[in-house]
Amino acid sequence: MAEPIPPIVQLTDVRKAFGSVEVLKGISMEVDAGNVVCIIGPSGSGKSTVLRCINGLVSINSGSIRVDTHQVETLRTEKMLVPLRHDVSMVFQQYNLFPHKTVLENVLMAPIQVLKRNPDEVRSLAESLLAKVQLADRGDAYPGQLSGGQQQRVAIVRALAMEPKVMLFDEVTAALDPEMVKEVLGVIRDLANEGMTCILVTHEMRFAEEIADRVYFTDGGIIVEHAPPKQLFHNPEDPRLRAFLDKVL
Amino acid sequence: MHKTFWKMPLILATAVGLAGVASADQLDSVKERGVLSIGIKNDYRPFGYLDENGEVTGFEIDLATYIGEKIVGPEGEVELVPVVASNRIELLKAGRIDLILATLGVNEDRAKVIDFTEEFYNMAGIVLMAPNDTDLASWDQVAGKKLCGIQGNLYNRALQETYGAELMLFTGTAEMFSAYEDGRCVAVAYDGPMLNLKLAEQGWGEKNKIAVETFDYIPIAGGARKGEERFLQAVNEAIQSAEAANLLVEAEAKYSMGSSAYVNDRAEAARKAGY
Amino acid sequence: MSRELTHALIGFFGVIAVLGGVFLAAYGGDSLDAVIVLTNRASLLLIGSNSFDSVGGGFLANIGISLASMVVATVLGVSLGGATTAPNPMVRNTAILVVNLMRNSPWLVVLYAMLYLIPFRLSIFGTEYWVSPAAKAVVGLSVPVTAYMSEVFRAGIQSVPDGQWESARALGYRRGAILRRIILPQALPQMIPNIMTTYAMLFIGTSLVVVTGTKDVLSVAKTVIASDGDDYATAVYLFVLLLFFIYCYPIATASRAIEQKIRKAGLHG
Amino acid sequence: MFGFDFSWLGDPLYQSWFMKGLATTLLLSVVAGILSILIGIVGAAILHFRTPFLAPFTVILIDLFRNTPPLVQLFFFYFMLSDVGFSFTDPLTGASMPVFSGFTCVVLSLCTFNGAIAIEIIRSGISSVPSQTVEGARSLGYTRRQVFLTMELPLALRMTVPLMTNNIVSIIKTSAQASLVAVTDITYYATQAMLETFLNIEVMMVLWLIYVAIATIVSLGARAISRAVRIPGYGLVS
Repeated sequence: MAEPIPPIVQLTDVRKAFGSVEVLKGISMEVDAGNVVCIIGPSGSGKSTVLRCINGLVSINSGSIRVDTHQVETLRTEKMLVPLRHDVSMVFQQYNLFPHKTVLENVLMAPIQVLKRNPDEVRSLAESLLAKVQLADRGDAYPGQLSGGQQQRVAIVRALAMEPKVMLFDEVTAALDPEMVKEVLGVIRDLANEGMTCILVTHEMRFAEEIADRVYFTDGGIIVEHAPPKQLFHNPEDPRLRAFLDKVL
Repeated sequence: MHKTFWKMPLILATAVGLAGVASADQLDSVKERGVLSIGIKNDYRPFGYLDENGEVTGFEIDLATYIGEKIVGPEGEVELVPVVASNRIELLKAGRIDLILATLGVNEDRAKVIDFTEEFYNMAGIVLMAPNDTDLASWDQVAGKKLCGIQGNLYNRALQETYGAELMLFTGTAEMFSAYEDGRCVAVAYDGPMLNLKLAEQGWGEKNKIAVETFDYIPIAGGARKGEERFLQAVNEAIQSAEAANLLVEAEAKYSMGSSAYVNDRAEAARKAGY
Repeated sequence: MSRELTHALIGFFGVIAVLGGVFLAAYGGDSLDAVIVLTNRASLLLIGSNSFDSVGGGFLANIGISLASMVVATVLGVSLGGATTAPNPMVRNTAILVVNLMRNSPWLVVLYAMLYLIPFRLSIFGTEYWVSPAAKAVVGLSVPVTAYMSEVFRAGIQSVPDGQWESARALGYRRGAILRRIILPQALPQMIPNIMTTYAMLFIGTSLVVVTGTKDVLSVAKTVIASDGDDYATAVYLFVLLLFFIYCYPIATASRAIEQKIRKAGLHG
Repeated sequence: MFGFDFSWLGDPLYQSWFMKGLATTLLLSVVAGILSILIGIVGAAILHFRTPFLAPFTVILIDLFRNTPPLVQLFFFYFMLSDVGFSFTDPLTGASMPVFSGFTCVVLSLCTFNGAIAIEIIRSGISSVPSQTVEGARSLGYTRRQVFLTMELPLALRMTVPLMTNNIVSIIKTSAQASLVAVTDITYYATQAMLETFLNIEVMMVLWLIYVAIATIVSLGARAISRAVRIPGYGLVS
């Protein structure tokens, strides 16, 4: 029998407080390489904070986080975090594109300036990625000239251009008009099918059910229940999860 | 970014730490630089003022130019720095100027902080200029009266404490005369020569007079930094040489200051002393 | 012609008309004499020398001092403004304290204090420097203006949404690079009107350097009044008011126009 | 300490000078501060109602006084106003006296410069009152005047407390120019003390500290006022 491959992301008893407010009260979680994991739960339950801890945007108070070979809680300075940021990319609810740079510049900047990659190589990568999300012709546009759905697709491309091992998606469709949600989810679906490890915080329950290998439900800073989607959505055990699903489905 | 911020005070501190007023002998350093900086007045007829062309001229300016040439030579430069009563001693102490020739009256308090050169003029100290119909006739009558004057004048304290006058003190003579003309004070209490000259101006002599003469004559001298013996001696020699050459006698005539026995006597004495 | 421009021109010529009216009221039939005096002294007041072929001070000195102070205040203000947003609480609180101290200092007293605090002759690393009154005036004016500039920068930096910081950090940028490459390019256009207003205020403040013994326009004005007689003082002061107005008004007006443009763009974008 | 000499602070003469000067400075600031707020209200009302003749004149005066130095304005008022007729004849002595004392001229110069700024501050406060509030009041039958007095002005005054504080602090700081026209404020006495003691740096440091202390106290006080009058859900104009 083959040695089991360790999960690519592993959180063990992670705790985080902002001032006197404890947001994460001992979160443990495992994500295998190539898997898609969705985190659902009521707002304020700490879902987004979990993502921010994984890529070191938020430092944790105790516990441990390992991503591939990086032990995140030991990375104390921005400089030490750079290799982690290479391997873990994030897409935000508000897109957060840089408004003063064109679409193409948004995509090229970080690989060239942070990762010191060869500009020509990055450019051809960026162009092929933009083509994949049907934005090949908008490279010279400014973010302000694009629709929300287009901006979010650019943001995904910008994250992908870092050639990460793990992608984090933080409610990426929450700020979009309904007709644009589909085009963004389509891009994520393609990514998942290609075998990219993805962790999503989302309110799109049907999408989570369709795409996820495992779904985590958080409430009040702890993980209340986690299971494969069929079981979690159709056979919820915890009453809190049942109440939540009654409300959103 | 905050890192740069922390470096700033450090750099400043280093700069200030390494800084200091140079302590070499003043005469040598003046000669070496070839520049003598003299603090003069440029709003004080007839000692130092601007002529029609905007050039500074006057009794002390002639003397300053003479002294300068004696010390730094004809190739050297005499830098005339306009000063007022309230900043001249500070400028000298801080090294901005080497010598004060700005109607500096000799007194004990000042002698504690600077060295006086040879005295070269005897000025009617404070006099009172008032309108022709004034009731003021003696210094004893100024108690409680508003008098215009200049900040840093030698007699301000005596006027306030001995005679009980209420002083309105300005930094410049232009403001002082303006305030008086506007009726903000009943009289001007200031140095005699200047007020006499003001009365010679058109429009002033008809309406105003010297209501009270001075209670004190005051010798005028130059001022140098304390303890610069060689520099002081060089300046003193230059002053006496100027007196011997009748420079100041001629200047008195040139600037319509009358002819004073004091200046003539000093010229005689200087010639006798072999200058 | 746009409405704003019309208003600006009405203000500009209106003020000049008011000053002219005061001039005529003060001099009446002697107005021509006063104009002649002003014409004779114009070069002295403007550039501090009797002919236009050399420069010694006057209004030009005010411009020079204001520009130099602005450069100093901008450089220090950026550092200090950055420090007031620093993550380290000790750095941040110290910076905020310093800004408040500098902001609450009266300009005139700071100028006096600099006059005496800074020696006239400095020797740094063995080289001797003369510190001119103008240099002291620059340092003195830079103190309060640095505080204002640091506030302008802090406000500008804070006007950029937090998401920009977060996404830049997620892409692996470090604090300095984020400020330089992401935040400042977006914040600077927002800051321009405030920077211009601060400069106009600084320029108005240069009138105070008269106490430092610099050959600024007000010192020259006083000397001219002392030489030409008190009768022409009104004319000289009106002329000085006019000079300041002509220089500051376009800056103030332009800064307001730019601010409105940015606000409109913000509403539509 | 560092070769500084602060022994003069013990001299009762200098102490009394500083106290007298401080009183004058505070009086100047209070009078000019209150007047500048009143000017701000009246000026903003004139501009708000587009009063014929007065409104364009106010605009021109704001442009003039905001864009010229208060110090030059002060010199102008102090030395010139009597030349253009602002003087009266003292019935007792028969002498011609300026209408405005030095103190008044300083207040005047502070009121023109900082009053012009106060008008703009209150105006910006009025313009940030939501149009729905005004429409709501108008639809209830309030006249424009009533809307101004009961809605726009009170809201504007509350929202602009921080800006108005800056303006008052600016008045306190600018009042130091009083010393240049022989008004015996704290800077004037400090200059006198400096000329007597020859301790320029020490005197200036004490003076600087006193101003910073006054300004800081006023800022803190205003922050408390601002908190007290703050309307929940309403922002501040900055």
